[in-house]
Amino acid sequence: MNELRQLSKDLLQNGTVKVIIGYAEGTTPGRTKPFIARTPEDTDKFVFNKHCVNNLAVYLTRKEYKGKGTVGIVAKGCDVKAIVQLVQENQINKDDIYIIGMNCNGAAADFGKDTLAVKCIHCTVRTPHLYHTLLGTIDEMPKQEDDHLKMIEKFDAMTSEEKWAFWEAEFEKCVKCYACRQTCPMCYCEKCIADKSMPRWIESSAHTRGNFAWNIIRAFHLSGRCIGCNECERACPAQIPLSLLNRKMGMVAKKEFDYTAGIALDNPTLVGNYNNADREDFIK
Amino acid sequence: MYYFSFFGEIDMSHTHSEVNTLSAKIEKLTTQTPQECYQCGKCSAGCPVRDYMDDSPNQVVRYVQLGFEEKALHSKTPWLCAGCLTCSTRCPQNFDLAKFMDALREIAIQERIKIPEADTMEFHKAFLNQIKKHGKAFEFGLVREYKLRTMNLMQDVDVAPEMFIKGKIGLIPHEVEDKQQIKEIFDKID
Amino acid sequence: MEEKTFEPKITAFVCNWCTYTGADLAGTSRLKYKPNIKMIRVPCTGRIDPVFIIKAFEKGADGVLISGCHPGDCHYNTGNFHARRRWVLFTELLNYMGIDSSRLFFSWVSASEGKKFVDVVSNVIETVKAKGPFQQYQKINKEFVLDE
Amino acid sequence: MKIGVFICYCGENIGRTVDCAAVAEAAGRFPGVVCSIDYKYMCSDPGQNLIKNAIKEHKLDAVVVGSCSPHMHEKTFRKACADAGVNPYLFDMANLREHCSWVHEDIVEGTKKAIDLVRISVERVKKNAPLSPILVPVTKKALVIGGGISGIQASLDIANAGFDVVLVEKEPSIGGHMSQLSETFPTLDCSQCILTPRMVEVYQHPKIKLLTYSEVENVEGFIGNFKVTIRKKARSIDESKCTGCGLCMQKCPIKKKAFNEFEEGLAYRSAVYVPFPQAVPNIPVIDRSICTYYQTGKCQMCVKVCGREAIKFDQEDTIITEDIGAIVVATGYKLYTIDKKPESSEIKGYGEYGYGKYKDVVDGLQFERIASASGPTSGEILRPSDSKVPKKIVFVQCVGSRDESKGFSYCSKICCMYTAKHAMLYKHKVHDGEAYVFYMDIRSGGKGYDEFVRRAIEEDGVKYIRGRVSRIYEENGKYIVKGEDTLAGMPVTIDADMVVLATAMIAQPEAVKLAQTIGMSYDKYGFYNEVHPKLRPVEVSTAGVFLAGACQAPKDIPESVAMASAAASKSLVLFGADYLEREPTVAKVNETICAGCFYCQKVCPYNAIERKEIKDRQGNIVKIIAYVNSGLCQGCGTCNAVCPSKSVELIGFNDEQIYAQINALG
Amino acid sequence: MKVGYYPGCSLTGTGKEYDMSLRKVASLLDVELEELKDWSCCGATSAHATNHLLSVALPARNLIIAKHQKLKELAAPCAACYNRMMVAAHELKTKPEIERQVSDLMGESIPYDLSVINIIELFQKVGKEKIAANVKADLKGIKAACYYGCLLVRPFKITGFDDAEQPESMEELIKAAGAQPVDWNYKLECCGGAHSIAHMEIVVDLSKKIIDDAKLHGADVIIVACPMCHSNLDMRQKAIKKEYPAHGDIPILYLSEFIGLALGLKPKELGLNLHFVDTKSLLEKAEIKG
Repeated sequence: MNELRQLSKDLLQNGTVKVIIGYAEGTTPGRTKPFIARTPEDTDKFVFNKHCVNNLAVYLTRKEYKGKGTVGIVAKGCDVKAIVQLVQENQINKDDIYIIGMNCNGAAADFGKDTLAVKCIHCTVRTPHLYHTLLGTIDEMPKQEDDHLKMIEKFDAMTSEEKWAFWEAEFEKCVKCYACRQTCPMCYCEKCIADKSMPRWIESSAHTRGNFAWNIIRAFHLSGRCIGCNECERACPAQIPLSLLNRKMGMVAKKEFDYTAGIALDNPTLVGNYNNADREDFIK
Repeated sequence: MYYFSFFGEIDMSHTHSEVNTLSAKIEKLTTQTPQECYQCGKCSAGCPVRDYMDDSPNQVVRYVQLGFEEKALHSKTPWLCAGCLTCSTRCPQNFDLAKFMDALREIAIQERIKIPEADTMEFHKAFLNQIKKHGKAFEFGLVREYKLRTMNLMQDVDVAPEMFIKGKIGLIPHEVEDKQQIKEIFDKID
Repeated sequence: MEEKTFEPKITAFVCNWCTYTGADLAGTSRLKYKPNIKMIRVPCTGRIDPVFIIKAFEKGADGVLISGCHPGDCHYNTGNFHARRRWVLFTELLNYMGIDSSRLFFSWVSASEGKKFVDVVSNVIETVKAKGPFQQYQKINKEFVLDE
Repeated sequence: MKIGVFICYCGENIGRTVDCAAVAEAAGRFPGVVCSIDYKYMCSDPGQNLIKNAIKEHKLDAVVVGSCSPHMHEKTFRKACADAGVNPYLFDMANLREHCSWVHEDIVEGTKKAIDLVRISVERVKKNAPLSPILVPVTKKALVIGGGISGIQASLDIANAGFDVVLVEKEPSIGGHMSQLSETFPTLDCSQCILTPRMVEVYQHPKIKLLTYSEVENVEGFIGNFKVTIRKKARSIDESKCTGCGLCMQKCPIKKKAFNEFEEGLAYRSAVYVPFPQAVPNIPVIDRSICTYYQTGKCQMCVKVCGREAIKFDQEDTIITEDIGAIVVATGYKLYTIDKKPESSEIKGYGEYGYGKYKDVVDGLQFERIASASGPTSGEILRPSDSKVPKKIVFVQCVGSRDESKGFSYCSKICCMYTAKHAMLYKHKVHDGEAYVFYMDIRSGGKGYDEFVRRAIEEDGVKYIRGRVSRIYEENGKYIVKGEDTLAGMPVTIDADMVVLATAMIAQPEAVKLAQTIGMSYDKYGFYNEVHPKLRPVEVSTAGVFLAGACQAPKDIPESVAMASAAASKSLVLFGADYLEREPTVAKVNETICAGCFYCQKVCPYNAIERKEIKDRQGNIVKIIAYVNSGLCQGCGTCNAVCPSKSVELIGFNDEQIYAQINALG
Repeated sequence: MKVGYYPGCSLTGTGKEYDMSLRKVASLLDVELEELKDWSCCGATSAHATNHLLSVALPARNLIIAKHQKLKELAAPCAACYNRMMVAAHELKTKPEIERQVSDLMGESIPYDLSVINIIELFQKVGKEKIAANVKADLKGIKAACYYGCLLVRPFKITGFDDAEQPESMEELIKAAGAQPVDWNYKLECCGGAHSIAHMEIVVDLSKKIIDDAKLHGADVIIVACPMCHSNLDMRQKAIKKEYPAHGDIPILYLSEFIGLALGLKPKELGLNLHFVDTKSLLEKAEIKG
């Protein structure tokens, strides 16, 4: 923690960065919240612990930082995936960011819980795959069954009626608050297709049909792009299990095209590229 | 056309039109269609045993292409093929002629065609018999069996004695312990 | 509505250069197929966005057909390749959502394949007819209309 | 919006299975439709007048015609609308014939569907916007890449029509392969005698800017408006001063260090050299890789002898940029070599023919040089190893060509002819010699071609053997050629003094690189693809670029020349107008909402999407967004589909129009 | 270095000197040859000439034994065995149908990670340098014609060994052994192989052509890597003489024998005395005491 504060202080002092996006103590002790350090003094507030589950990359595309000098960011492997994807999609310039990579021993599913967050169970980047400085150590991470994966497999086995029934029930709860969109580092569109009225592809009213349209299109727009931080699911007030959707699409991308989002800067994006040998058995 | 000259013009009434043609059978065995061959003759040009054959290798393919199955199956050529793979290596069409010849022989045997090159066939029979019996080729037994099969009793009398002296041909076969397994392999396949 | 009188509504999105022309050929050669299908012409299959398909279902289509040039024949060289990759993702997604993707059909039909076009269309119509109306969607469609 | 609907019977064609009156009647009740008329033949003059009058009478803003396929009469009706003052893009067509009446039998069903189709069109046309064709200016200057016979022909044709031409050749001289040839089939006239005048004409033509020893580095822009970057490699000679006296070459001490490319390795050349005596321009080049000065800093013999101080050791490459309207690609071919290749190379050699280790086993071009009066043997047929006259010579056709195992399944087309020519030339020069030709098929289609081959066989007594050669090896100074006569059905072995292999014509090694710079598609062999194999044989998928000669596929001289003139005339068609009219159905970016993810750029087949920086008042970049170059955009709309926020839309097929159509089905 | 060893039938009979010499040379170059337990015949020409499935099944049995002995590499000095094993392995890899049939037959799966190597590859693994370093006898004066026969490099698509038309790898080894390889034309021509017994006349003619070309290019000895080639070229010289009285003998040595000589092994240890053609001429030229 001190090395983090010290480093951040130096970075701000020697002007390497303008601001640093990190975590600070939350209002309830133990909890953490995103925190922007603008002065060397601010950096004393920085903390990093198993409650730092948020994906701070989402701030990088905000107007107030974009193209306003180098931004430092405290990033776990999963956050770095988001950063990589954002660089690939021209949302941030890799020279305008300074990544303070954090070795990560897993984040808690929720405050007070000891169970790991889903994204951590199958994490492959506990040591970030891209960083300017690497801090922290890799310790033993509690082993935990990947029940989430089991759910997906179970789900795959269901009939389409059952699946439909499930999602219908889930999407009925959706109130179109778009919190999912808000917290998603990949949802940086200036005007979301859901807000367009000419034409209105996605009905605005919170109604099963529109909700279906919204969630299908969102999942589709994220397929091959979602880096699985699950912020959408955490943010959803209706507790719709969006991770089921996004992780599944991630698995599809892997299975069909051997593609994983956010892994390498030079890795061509899934959509926007093609291969002559892409599957077409479903085309008559 | 020249290679049918010895019995006049090509009479297409000899040919088969149904699906189970020799060509089709060979394709099934070798996963390559004889129609791939465009008759350039490079195979025959490079064939070391060409001089001993009655039909040139590419002619045999031609028979199959045109459906002259009898001629193909009764040709000596497949039985004289030494399997040296020169043709397969050089074929501009990547057509594996050696494989084609193997298939032709296999079919001839299955269909109980009278083998035009009896001796070769007898040799193969004798050889496989040895393996079936002992699991290893037992040269003395092989030669003995072959001679009995073909009655070429005088062959190799000049070298044979020396072989014994040099101990190159033992009178007792080296044998595989698990003969049963070998036998099963043969029985199951036959 | 009962099965026997049920006539499926099929919406098709076809590319201007291959399939639309192929359909023209089917016409000029006076081939016959059932009128259940209505085509919307787009320049290239690459232009087709999944929202089209969803909207078609929302507007009561029982089946959707998407058809364009064979790989390599694309008038714009690569449009259909990009499309094909997105379709893989989209059909997988629909399946996972329980939206019966077997109501969604894809085909390559070139400008010279009038016959194939007819076969494809007839097959689509028959398949969907056998499946019956797209109840799931019609349910949420109905609810929607009531609420509005 | 006032819409007029016009339903055509097409005589019986639509009328039989569609109740056109009923359709018109129903359409009349669609919102926005102010007049709906049915008529026997809408495409006829009276039919069109009907539309024009209705437009005036009802002050129509938009028109829908229900008749045949738009591929049939869209243009016709658009024109009619324009004539009557309605923007031609405020028009839509319902395909009631090909897609309805002809394919359905039941008139009730047919009519129902027809009404739907018309409704779709009406709803769509409501969302149409008035458009006018895009006008792009044309730079009336052509770039010709490649100075072989094709490039020369194309350049001359364009220049003689009065337009500027920039001719770029990568070698020090123009002339290409034709200049290496001895005599040409089927007339046996001397190649250089007919070529050299053309080369000189190019050199002296006021409209042709000749850039030899130069290469095209980059091509930007689009039809009528290319920006081309050319690298002019340093000759180390001041072209303005050099008189081409050749003293430097005579005095150059480096004589045997480099093989003479023009002589196909059958002779050496000095470090300062012109490729061949008739070279155009007749200005030498210094080969820096072997010149003593560049190696050791000493010698400078050439400097001493050059009276004009033309030697410029410190000369550097120069970069030239040109504004170009049309590009003719005439980069030609390369000859397949049987040499063993490093693992990396795609090309497999011919081990059975000795991987080129036998000096007297030569290829077609080498024999051209041997037979050429200006060649290393001044036309005498001598074998390279010991300069003896070969008494027995074997020609082998289809070496590489039609050889899948070596990677080239195609026929090189010209070998049958030039081999017959070679054999003939040999027989004419070595009367007591024997010439054998191994062939698979003789492909001599063309005026006087087959007669030519027959002459070789019947008059000159060349022996043709139908079969491929399996192996060639050296034994006691003879070359043992093992072949098969598949006609006689027997093996043939020839102890030859010399063997000539008719090796395949293959694409230039840099062909693919150039294709990518210009944006041409190419086949798996590296030959450039024409747009349509029959109807558009000299155009490529990138508008404004044309093909000439063997860079498209193996060709002989007459074909190459014909194709060159075709490419030239295509360019001239382009230069005929000051502006190009292009369909306005192109993509357009909504700059306020584009987030600049550039997925559109990734999927665009035409590199039509460019980057545009949006700056604030202080001038620092707020965001970088996509911008569509409407000159390049061909309107496929793939960008529109991948854009998550639909910030880029395809005019004429935008989301609103398609939405309206889908909606109309509900 | 430890390598699996599949001698093959001939090396227990007509080719026993090949086996002897190879084992001796191997131990000198500290290569441990682990023989397959209870190996059986590969089926040779007869199997693939008459029954495709059999021609895969017989090698498969040995591949499986190799699997049980946990071998990663299996050296098959007999070119024919090497060839059959390579082809069988290839068939099994590329044709699921065959794979199924054979593994049913064997009652277990066939290993994929096993690589079969021929004798040249074996020596390449040892390394030219190592051979050169251990050379005792001076063979500088010896001109050797390296004879590959048909089965070492073909079918090239499957063996992928050296070059399909102009192989050089054996020459490299001969150089390492201190002798000079000759450049000749028949290094890949077939000797008639399996016809040795049924069609001796063919073998006689083909072998003669090969021997003559070797002599023409000044060879003192022909080096082979296959017992069939050896018996055809060595044993059949008697018959050749009968046909062509002018014929003069030339010794035929196995690669292992030749390298053995270079490494200073006694001719007897290498089994040179078991040849039909006397190797004296060669030994004298190399000044090696018998």
